[in-house]
Amino acid sequence: MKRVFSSVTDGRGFDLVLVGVPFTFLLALAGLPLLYNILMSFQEVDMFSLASVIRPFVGFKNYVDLFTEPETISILKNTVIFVVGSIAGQFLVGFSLALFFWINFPGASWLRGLFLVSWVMPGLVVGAIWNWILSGDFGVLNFLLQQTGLVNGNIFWRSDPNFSLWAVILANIWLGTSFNMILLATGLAAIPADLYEAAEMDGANAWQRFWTITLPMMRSTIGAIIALGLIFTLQQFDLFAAITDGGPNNSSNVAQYWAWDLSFRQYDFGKGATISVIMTVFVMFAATVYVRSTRHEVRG
Amino acid sequence: EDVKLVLWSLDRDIQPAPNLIKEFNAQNNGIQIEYRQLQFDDVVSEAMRAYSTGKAPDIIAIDNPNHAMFASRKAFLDLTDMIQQSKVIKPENYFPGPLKSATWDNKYYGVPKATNTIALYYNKDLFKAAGLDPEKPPQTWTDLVATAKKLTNPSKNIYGITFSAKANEEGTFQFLPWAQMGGATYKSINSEGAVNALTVWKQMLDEKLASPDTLTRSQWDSTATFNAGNAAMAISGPWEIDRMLSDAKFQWGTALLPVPGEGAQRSSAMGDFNWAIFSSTKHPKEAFKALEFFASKDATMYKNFGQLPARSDLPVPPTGNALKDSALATFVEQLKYAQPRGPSPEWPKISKAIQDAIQAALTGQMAPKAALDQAAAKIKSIDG
Amino acid sequence: MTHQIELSAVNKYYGAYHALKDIDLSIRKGSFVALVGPSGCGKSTLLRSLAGLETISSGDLVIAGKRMNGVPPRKRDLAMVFQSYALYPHMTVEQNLTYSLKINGVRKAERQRAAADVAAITGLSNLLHRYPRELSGGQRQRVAMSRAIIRNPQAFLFDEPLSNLDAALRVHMRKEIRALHDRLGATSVYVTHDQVEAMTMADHVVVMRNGIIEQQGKPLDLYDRPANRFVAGFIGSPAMNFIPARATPDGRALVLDLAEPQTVDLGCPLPAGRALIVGIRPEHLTLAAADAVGFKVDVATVETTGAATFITTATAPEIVVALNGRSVVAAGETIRLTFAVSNVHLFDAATEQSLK
Amino acid sequence: MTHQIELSAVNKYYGAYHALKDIDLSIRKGSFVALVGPSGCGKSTLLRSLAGLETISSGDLVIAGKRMNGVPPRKRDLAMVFQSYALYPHMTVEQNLTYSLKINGVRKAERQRAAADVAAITGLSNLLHRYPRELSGGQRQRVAMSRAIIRNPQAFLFDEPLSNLDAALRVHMRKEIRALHDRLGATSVYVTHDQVEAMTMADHVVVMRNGIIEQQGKPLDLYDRPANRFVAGFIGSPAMNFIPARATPDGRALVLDLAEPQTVDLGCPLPAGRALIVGIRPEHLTLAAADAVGFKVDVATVETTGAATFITTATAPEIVVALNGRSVVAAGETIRLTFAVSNVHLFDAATEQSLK
Amino acid sequence: MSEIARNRLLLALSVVMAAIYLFPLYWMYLTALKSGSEMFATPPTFWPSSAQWRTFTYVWESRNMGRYLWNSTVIAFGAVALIAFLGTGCAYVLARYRNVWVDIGLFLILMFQVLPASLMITPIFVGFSQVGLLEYPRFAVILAITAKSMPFFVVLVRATFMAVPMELEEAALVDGNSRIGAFFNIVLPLARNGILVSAILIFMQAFGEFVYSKSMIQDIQLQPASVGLNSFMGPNTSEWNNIMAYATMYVTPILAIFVLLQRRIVSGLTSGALK
Ligand SMILES: Nc1ncnc2c1ncn2[C@@H]1O[C@H](COP(=O)(O)OP(=O)(O)OP(=O)(O)O)[C@@H](O)[C@H]1O
Ligand SMILES: Nc1ncnc2c1ncn2[C@@H]1O[C@H](COP(=O)(O)OP(=O)(O)OP(=O)(O)O)[C@@H](O)[C@H]1O
Ligand SMILES: [Mg+2]
Ligand SMILES: [Mg+2]
Repeated sequence: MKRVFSSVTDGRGFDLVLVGVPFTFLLALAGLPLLYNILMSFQEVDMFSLASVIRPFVGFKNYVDLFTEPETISILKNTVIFVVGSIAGQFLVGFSLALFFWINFPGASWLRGLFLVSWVMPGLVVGAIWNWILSGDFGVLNFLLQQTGLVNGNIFWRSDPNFSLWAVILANIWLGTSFNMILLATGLAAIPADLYEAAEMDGANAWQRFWTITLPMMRSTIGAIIALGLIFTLQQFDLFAAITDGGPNNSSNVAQYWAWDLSFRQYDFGKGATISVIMTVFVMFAATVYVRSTRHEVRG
Repeated sequence: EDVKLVLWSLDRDIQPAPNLIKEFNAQNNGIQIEYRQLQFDDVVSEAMRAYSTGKAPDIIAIDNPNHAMFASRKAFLDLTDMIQQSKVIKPENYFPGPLKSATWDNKYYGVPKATNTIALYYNKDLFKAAGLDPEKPPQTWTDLVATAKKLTNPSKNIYGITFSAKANEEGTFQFLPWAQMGGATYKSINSEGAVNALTVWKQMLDEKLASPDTLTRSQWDSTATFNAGNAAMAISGPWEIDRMLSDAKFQWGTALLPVPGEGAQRSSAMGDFNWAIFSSTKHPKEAFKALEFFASKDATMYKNFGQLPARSDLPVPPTGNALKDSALATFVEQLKYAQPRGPSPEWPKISKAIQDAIQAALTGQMAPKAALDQAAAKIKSIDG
Repeated sequence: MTHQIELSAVNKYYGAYHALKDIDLSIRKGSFVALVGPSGCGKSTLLRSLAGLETISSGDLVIAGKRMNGVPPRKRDLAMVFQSYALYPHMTVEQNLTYSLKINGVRKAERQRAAADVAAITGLSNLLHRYPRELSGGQRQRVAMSRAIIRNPQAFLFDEPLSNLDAALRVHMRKEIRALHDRLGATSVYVTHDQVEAMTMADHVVVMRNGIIEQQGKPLDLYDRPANRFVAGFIGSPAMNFIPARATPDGRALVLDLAEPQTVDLGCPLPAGRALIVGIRPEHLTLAAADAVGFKVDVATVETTGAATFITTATAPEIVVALNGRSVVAAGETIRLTFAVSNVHLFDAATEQSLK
Repeated sequence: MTHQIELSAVNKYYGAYHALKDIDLSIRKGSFVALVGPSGCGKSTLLRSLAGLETISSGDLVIAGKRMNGVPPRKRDLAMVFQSYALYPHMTVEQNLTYSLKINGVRKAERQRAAADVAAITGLSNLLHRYPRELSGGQRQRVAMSRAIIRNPQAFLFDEPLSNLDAALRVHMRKEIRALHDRLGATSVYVTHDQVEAMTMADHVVVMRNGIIEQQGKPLDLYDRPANRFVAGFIGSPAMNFIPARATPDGRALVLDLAEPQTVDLGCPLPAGRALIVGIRPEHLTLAAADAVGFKVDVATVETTGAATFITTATAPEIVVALNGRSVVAAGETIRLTFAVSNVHLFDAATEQSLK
Repeated sequence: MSEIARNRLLLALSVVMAAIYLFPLYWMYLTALKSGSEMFATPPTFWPSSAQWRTFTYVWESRNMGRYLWNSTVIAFGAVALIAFLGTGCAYVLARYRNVWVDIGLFLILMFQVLPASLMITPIFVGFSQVGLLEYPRFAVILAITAKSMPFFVVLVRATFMAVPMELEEAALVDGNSRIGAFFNIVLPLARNGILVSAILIFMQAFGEFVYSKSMIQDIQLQPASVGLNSFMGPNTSEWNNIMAYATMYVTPILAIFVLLQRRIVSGLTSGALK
């Protein structure tokens, strides 16, 4: 007993307790639901059997059915575009802002705080406002574009199949900016100043310092942000519901919205779960990349 | 010890359920009802989840196209016998459409709670400005298109008409009456009349008589553009009346939905909820008593809550506001032709097939006929 | 331009703390300047100001004839060894070394050659692919050093570059640095706490205290003719002994204020009756035969490094004597010390300025 | 228990790198051990293993009679000065100093008093409320030092604690550390690159190279009787001169392998014809009168620190001569060097082991 | 360019950027003051024709917002506390070592949050109902939020711990600290930037959490503000001005608090620590 106690205060036991408890918690509350979902994708599920684990087993039928639907491929393609476009946009905008506010000028830290807005606003409100901003007839985006003479007819961001997905991406970039910005700002703050001094002595200009010091030193932060950004983007569906409803004609439909639509509008839980499993595989790939990237992190 | 019942609905504080419950509980007749408010999107999934974990409420208000899904699985209690013996609830007092939506296999699995439908609103000022007779709204589809063309004025940001072809149940709700007026049903969604209907819709979008955003805008948001004076006509339901009275700064009127041609059969969509009792209830009698109480209040439904009872035996009392009364008259008339969606336990999937067809045709990615053919095939495979 | 670097009336404040006080300093092109002074006197601050890493609060900094106050470090063409090393933790040793070359667009093959050359000098050849966190303290310092000397800058700034190296390596590096300096004809400013380094490497030594320059000059000038008591005590190790004394009223002799006052005749006129401080270096004191001239002291401790022996006396203030080789003197003995009059330094007791 | 710390067959690997190789070491209670060796030889690793910060890969570590391999650092009751200082950046100097006291439940007033006392010794009194980032390099090192000596532990581990201090302060701190050590009767292990520190402070010196202990013993023993060429060269500064030589076939005399071979008679029998290395310390070489016995060399450079002069010869290998005071010898001259036979060290050319 | 001019320029630039970025917030405030259909007017109006201040009092009173906000606060604090309690240590361990187990741990952590709340709710609801947790609905929601957001917290805070030099912890151990003591006294304070920011993000997220609350908290007395907000949405009605007024009262205070809090992100917490 004493040995166990002393291991907990001083040795490996401390580490084991620190990871053990949360992992047990997560296994129960997040791991089991994940398994439940995977299981459902191989079963036929209806309202009566939601609560039971034993349900008619259908093998890969849900998967096969899904891939015979004509829209599947285009939806998966949309998903990739959505994820890549959103993450790239959020990251670039967020990083630019973080760098900008990293410059020390009076008011910088206050103004930086305002960029948290997109994280606080309720999804319902955000959706409604973007719905309005992106409206074809009276939206402010068209209004501004026309006032500045950039376009001369209204662009129907939401209803033109060529634009609808990008409209949601635009809104999602706005939404993700705060998260990226504030975390990248924290990461920047943690880089020791003397590295920049050394780099400056070595003749590196601001641009070179950014590429050779800032970026590699922030590797662990950037890795975490992109990994999490990916997951958030893959869960985003408020915006789809508010702005395009996946339309027109599925041109802005993505896997997560489709999964939600199948599960909660068409009550086809099996297929909904199947899509989420496909997405899980996608994330698994990304998670592996992230975990591998942590090998090159710099320990302080 | 009082019997405790749980009731779920999406009614807010100014809507019937919570208020009726208050009244009911105040009677102190040994039954107390506990209320929970749900969101529109969640009613079915919450109910399913609760039902499958044995935590279903006793009574629920369910959207009429979803009724069959529960009824067909016997998740709802068969009320046929109780209704037969009831002095308050009499099937013959109800509009046939709403009643049909609560019926499955010729048995009653619920009672219509309220009803609504869609009709045409139009802006009389804009009619006048376009040289049209404000008292002669369009009667037929061709009429409608021609009128819309005249009313459309891009320089003033005015569209001829607004409606919703959104990729959700609202799109189906708006399109189905058109298809049905053309003689189609959901089982024959690719029949000629439906194709015509879709072709007319497509024409209105292609010619920019309606905003391209019709494809992604809900009925409520669409009608808001009408209220703001940016659309000359709107297709929507009675729920708009109050907002229109306060927001619309112009003269407006209502009319029945135009028909395909002179004298053609009318049809309309039917909305709103039904009462149902879960088959898992431990107190079926008490629950039915509550339904009887609610039905007994149908007469004041409009006055108190602005909703139309699904009853053909109750006149809608005048409100004192002429504009409102005339609009209501239109809707009550339109209700006579209202048909339920389905009923089918697979309605959500059927509806999805219809939405897909509408969107595919309106975005020009498929011809109306081809799109509806595809939908028909899908519906066939779903409906068996 | 003979003066490569000129500072005039430079001040630096850290908040309220006045770290550099009216520094005037001219550094000739190609010279090797050692900057010495007690811990915290402002050496690093001065170096960092030269490099442009600190903005000076007032005064002018001129490099090669151009006023440089606001010029960013990278435009000054200086190489610096940081006291804290400031190695790039995410780069291998080789990448650390070649970073500046890479920035300047030197080709890869050439960079690698340069790194190999420098690593051979600093003994890092086997460690080129390690990361800084996998190095010992001295190895890190050598990386910091190598990173500076791989370049051919106009001037080098060294901030205690050898403090964590062993004696042999230090001797070796000293030679290499000086050779490099001579080869490139660069100007070097070198902060060190090591007396031998300062005296043997530098052409010019600057002694600082509390943010001001106390004295500067050729190394041996400072050793032989310190301007004041502080410099006298600071240059030379072990430090000079200071004994309070008073000139006799006739100015002929000196009375040392030891436990028992001892009179010494310096054979030169002294300011009559004045309070003085006598300074004499440990290496200039020798053991005298019992009857020779000198003064008597009791021995407190005897330490030896093998090559030298340090005797500390039991007087107040204590006196240190440095003798060659081993000595037979033991603690507790009484010995007689003597010295050459020419090796005595006299300071005014009040101002502490040299009287010579 | 006479041995406070005992290491037997201790090995430490960093991944594939073998940092400590079969270390056997016994440290007597109350002794002051200096750990010296070239940069990267494993001194810090050994110290960190003692402290419990590195888990040793094999072998036994016994402290005060108890096997301590797996015991956490805080149960070892050691104080350590880190080579990298490891100051708590979010605490003021005072908080840094008193942190260990606070953990042990010492009262606030008492902690402050202790901090004031230590700060007075290390000259930090004015800086108690500064944060580490506001200190100079030497001041940081003094904080690191003070943080260790504020406690009364069983043993002190010092990892180059004075490397960044100026000479005067270093002398002062040396005394204080030794006095503290004696007062507490604690055991100290002291890593240093400073010869004087190692020789004057320690009772026992351990010389390491490449993860092994080359020799250990009393300071003067190492100076006088180095076991091999490495130790001979490492102890003493400037380092011992090594001249390849060969005994004459009759074993009577030695032929030094300089530019022109020179024969020296040591007056003792030598292994006939064997290849040898002659070691002689710079301070043991003296200038001989032109006609005295000795050998002739050309002078390459002459450096002086004021107190001493170092002459480097133009021979291969070069020979360094350390002379007292200033010398008149100039570069380019030819001089004769002589030495006492008793000061010569002989090493086998192949094994490099001492022949004495 | 002088220092002052530079600062002014930067300030002006950042105000412009903030103005663009904050437009949706402005629009929320604006819509709250507009009448229902004015939002859809062409061309858009950037100032309310007649400000409807009454909307705010109406919304506050009719929805009993005080109670909603209190519940949101309880849930958000509960979730943040639990997440910080469980997640900080976990992140620390995952940052401290570099081996296969850590790889596996990180991988799992990411996989644990792959499902959106809408898909997690069914199994969690089923599970909670079986163990009776639904009797304590706010606690149940806290647990669910914790499971959902902890991975996020762990991954981010881990990145922060990476920047804390191991040597400082070692120094604390030698100074006589236990691992726990060193963790709390040395490591945590130095990682506070990242922990603070992650906690802020989590708090905001939990404060607006909607999916779990609406399903698990059936008693209106216990529902959070996010659920209350949706009560303005009907099948065929959306009271945008009320929704925006509600959202305004709901968002503005937390935003203000966190604008203040995040200022504590200061640079270089560890400077001066190591040679
Ligand atoms: N994490 C590590 N990975 C690999 N090698 C390491 C690591 N840490 C130290 N070493 C190596 O172990 C050897 C011993 O290191 P240590 O720090 O003990 O040297 P040291 O004797 O203290 O040197 P110095 O005087 O330079 O401080 C060095 O060669 C070093 O490069
Ligand atoms: N950021 C700061 N804030 C306040 N005082 C500072 C700051 N940085 C340095 N100082 C003080 O300025 C003085 C000069 O510091 P500097 O680093 O130049 O000393 P130094 O001569 O290099 O000393 P060392 O030999 O110990 O490195 C010191 O007393 C130091 O405490
Ligand atoms: Mg310094
Ligand atoms: Mg070391």
